[in-house]
Amino acid sequence: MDDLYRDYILDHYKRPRNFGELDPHDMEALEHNPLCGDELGVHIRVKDGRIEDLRFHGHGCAISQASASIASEELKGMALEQVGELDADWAIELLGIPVSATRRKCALLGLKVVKGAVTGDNSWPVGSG
Amino acid sequence: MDDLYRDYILDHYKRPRNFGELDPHDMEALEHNPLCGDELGVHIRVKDGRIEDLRFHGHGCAISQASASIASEELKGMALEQVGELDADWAIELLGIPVSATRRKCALLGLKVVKGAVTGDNSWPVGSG
Amino acid sequence: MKTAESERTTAVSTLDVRDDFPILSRHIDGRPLVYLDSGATSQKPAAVIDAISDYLSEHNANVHRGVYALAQESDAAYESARERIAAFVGWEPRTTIFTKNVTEAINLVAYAWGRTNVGPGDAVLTTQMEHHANIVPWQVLCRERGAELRYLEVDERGELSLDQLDRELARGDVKLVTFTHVSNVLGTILPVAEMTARVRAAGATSLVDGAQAVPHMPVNTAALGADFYAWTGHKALGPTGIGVLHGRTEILEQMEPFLTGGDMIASVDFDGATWNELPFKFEAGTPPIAEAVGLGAAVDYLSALGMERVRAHERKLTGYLLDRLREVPGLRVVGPPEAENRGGLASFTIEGMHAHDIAELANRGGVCIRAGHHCAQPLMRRLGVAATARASVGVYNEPVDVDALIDALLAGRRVFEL
Amino acid sequence: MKTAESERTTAVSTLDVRDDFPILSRHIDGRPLVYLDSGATSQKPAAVIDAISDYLSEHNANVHRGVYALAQESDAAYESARERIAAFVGWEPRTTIFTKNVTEAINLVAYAWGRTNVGPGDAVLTTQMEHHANIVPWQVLCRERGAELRYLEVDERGELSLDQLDRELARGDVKLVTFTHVSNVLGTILPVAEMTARVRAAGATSLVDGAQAVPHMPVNTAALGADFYAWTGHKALGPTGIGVLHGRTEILEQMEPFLTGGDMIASVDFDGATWNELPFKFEAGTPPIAEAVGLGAAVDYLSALGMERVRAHERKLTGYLLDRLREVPGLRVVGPPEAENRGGLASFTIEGMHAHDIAELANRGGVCIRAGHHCAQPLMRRLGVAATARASVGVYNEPVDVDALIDALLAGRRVFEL
Ligand SMILES: Cc1ncc(COP(=O)(O)O)c(C=O)c1O
Ligand SMILES: Cc1ncc(COP(=O)(O)O)c(C=O)c1O
Repeated sequence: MDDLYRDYILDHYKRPRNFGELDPHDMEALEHNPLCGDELGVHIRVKDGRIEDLRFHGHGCAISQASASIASEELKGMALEQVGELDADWAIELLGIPVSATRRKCALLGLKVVKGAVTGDNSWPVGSG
Repeated sequence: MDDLYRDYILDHYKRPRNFGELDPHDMEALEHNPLCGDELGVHIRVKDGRIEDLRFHGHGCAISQASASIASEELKGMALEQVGELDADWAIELLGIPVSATRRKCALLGLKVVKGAVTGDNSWPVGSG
Repeated sequence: MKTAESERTTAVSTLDVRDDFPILSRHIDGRPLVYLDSGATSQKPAAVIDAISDYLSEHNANVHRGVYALAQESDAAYESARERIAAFVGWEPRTTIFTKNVTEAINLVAYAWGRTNVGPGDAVLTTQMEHHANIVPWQVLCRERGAELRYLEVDERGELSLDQLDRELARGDVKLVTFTHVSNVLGTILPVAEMTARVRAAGATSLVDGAQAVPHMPVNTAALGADFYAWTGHKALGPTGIGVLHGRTEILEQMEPFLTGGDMIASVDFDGATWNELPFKFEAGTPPIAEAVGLGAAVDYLSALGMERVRAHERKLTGYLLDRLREVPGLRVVGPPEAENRGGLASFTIEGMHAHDIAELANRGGVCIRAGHHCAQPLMRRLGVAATARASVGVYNEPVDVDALIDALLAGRRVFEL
Repeated sequence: MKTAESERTTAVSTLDVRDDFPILSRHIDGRPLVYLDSGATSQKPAAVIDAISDYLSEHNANVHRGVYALAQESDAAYESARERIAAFVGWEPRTTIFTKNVTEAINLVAYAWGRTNVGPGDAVLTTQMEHHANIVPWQVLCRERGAELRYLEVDERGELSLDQLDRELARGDVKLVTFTHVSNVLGTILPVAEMTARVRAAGATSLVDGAQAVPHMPVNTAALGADFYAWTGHKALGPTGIGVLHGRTEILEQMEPFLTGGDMIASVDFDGATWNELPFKFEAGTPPIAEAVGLGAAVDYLSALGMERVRAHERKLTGYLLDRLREVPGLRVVGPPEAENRGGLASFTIEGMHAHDIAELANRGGVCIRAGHHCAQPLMRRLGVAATARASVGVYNEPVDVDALIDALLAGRRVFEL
């Protein structure tokens, strides 16, 4: 079996969870991967200081799409405060595959856009190298 | 004996002919050697379309000073038209020593300034490489 | 026993120069390296690597100022490189300026020519197929100077319309027309001489980005008729750190300098400075000496191969590449359909696979291809794609490299269960 | 049997690294090469030359965009070089920008910072001892922006007056103070930390030209406190084609880019572009990859020697040089009298011999020294000399090199019948 393109990665890529628009929403952001121009946006609905629901939209490679899709399941219900503290390791571990230095940005794009929407800070998540 | 610093070169360097000011004069020019910032100027007095008299002033290395000094003796009495046609070979031959590529500009500075004064064209003499 | 495939590949010529390129003997995960990314940067023959080492180990000194032997050798090496590099593309050394890459060469024109020649109400005309290096400097210039930046459109075949060029020029406000010689995404070879003739007739100035042309085909800049022609060393078998700008004497002489400092002055005093003669006026500071020596060796190498042969080889190889890519289900090539009209590259998409994943999976087969927007995001938008994968060839590629790519793409589709 | 001279020379330490530098085994007209022109450019150890060759033969690819193995190796090599180069002078990689030389680094600040921060009525303060690279860009900027360029004066000892700096800052119009760390003509080491503290207290910005400092002494840019610190690779045992600019994050983030094109953008569309993060925002186009690898190897080499040891060695050698130059009749050294206060160089004149002739005659003895204005014409004017000869040392020099210079100078005087 392929190291990177595991079954669950391809599954999340082909059938991404929580993708689409979410209207109305309370927070949103849109980011590019400067490497390839891939675009990923997010809509977030907030309730009691937590992410009640969220949807990603945009396009990207298997790594960035799967990473956003997998993260979306974890992010639902998470306290906004906690979102602000998520770092690169969190996203990489969640993804569960070895990611090369070049493709780290693909794997982190989803987290970047969510943190951008929630905290307004759209720098790359700490530890992106 | 030294190849470059022959007796007559050193003699012209130490006792340059036709150096100083010439007032009044009909033509003048001032040039720099961009390599070292050396400065050479000339005053020319004209009669009947010929250089009646000329004086160089400024400072420079043995090559540029000797070259100007030696040339000054040839230039006296020369028709202005002829001055306009002098090229790099003329000055190098007159100098009579092997001049490296780097020091060609030293050897040609005298001719450059004289041609500049006479023709208004202060580009490097043809063949300066 | 010959398979159908090997019969077909032997029908395509090779220049047989692989052994000149040390890197090509590398293996990636046990598979021989297949380099199909010359569009991004070329590999270097031993002749270039050795020329650099030799210069640094035997002759190294700063240029233009020293009277000792090493300095004279360095001067000679640097200026001889300039002469050979200029001659390689049919231009004069005195108006051949070394920059750090083609990006700096274009910026040089934007700053030093553009800021005095483009003003409010004027227009700069570029094309939708440009590399960012030939778009962003003009966006910046036009914003600063209150001018307008307009784009020639790319049609379905990946080509421009000369009629649109005529119409744009007829508007009378165009000061500069700047365009690529060969598109780094579409492969399109533009009709440079026809375009510069029209630009000149309209009284405008032309700049051609030759980054993807000079390494791959005979280029005679004098015949092409551009006012400025720029290219980059590292794509032409030379090292990084050097670009080339050819310009017309009259224009370069009227321009103010760009970068200022040592070597580009005639004299400096506390109140101001005067400028050195061409080309030095545009080469501030210690120039890329070892890099010029390396690029000099690169053009010598290419000249010895013969650029007509290089072009013939790459055209055939590109034809073979286009043919074989058609075998991959779901694959779509962008740009001109025939190899005749394109440089040695093909950009493509595969239904159901993102370009990044295509490149990642190609690497599993030891095959190096590029994926992304290729620094041409506006073109990507025009084409309606997010990214493409691109295979691009060089003198050292052979049909087996194309075969390896196709095998890797087919294997990649299987990984993606397509 | 020891002569007085050889006894004296053995008293001076050597780092004993000659054999690391291939060029030093060369002979000029049968005489061993004596290289005393490190102020113009340094020689390169085999470790640097090999690192470049190895990169080009084994790992070459373009950076920042490729997903294949070679591209990843190149990315890692380039960014690791940036980390080591930044660490070598105590700065952060993210705010360490590669340019083509220090001249471009200074121009970058003049264009990208200067054009927005210096306006009519403002002043830029530089010094009379600057290299043209740190004068002409400010002349151009001040002319364009209607600002005034003023100069801190050089006194008889070749030093500046901190009082004058205070007086200038008190005028309240100074936006930028820019000065060299070590003068390339006088050798003077400026009190950088004291100066930047005063500049900061006055609310102005500081730029330090470290071209002659970084290769020769421990430099901790963070402790020196400048807002910008620039230096150049080829003088620091590295190759041509690379310079370095360190800048403060807040300032770099507020600046517009300088050169624009590929790699420095976040996204581009037909109407405009947004910029990439630091340091990439200031690195347009293919960067000097092989050059960064080479400079990385150079700082590794210097770090292994230890910059404290390098400085101690060069200080002793410069003391010896100053002592022995006094033996030459008619010779006058410019700049600070003691080696303690100067970098590893001595500029001098000889009564009755022009500097060019001095250098030419030194070359007869196989000795490479520089002659001319050293790209510091304003300083030459201040010193009242047309040109000087300059001997400058590097890690590879030894007392015998100084002895060879003295012999050549004495022989030269005989040629000139002095
Ligand atoms: C003090 C100083 N600044 C600037 C420079 C210019 O360096 P580069 O030519 O590498 O830009 C030099 C060397 O020539 C120098 O000595
Ligand atoms: C058409 C074209 N123009 C410009 C460039 C930029 O070249 P460089 O990065 O060497 O400045 C490239 C390559 O990246 C290119 O393909």
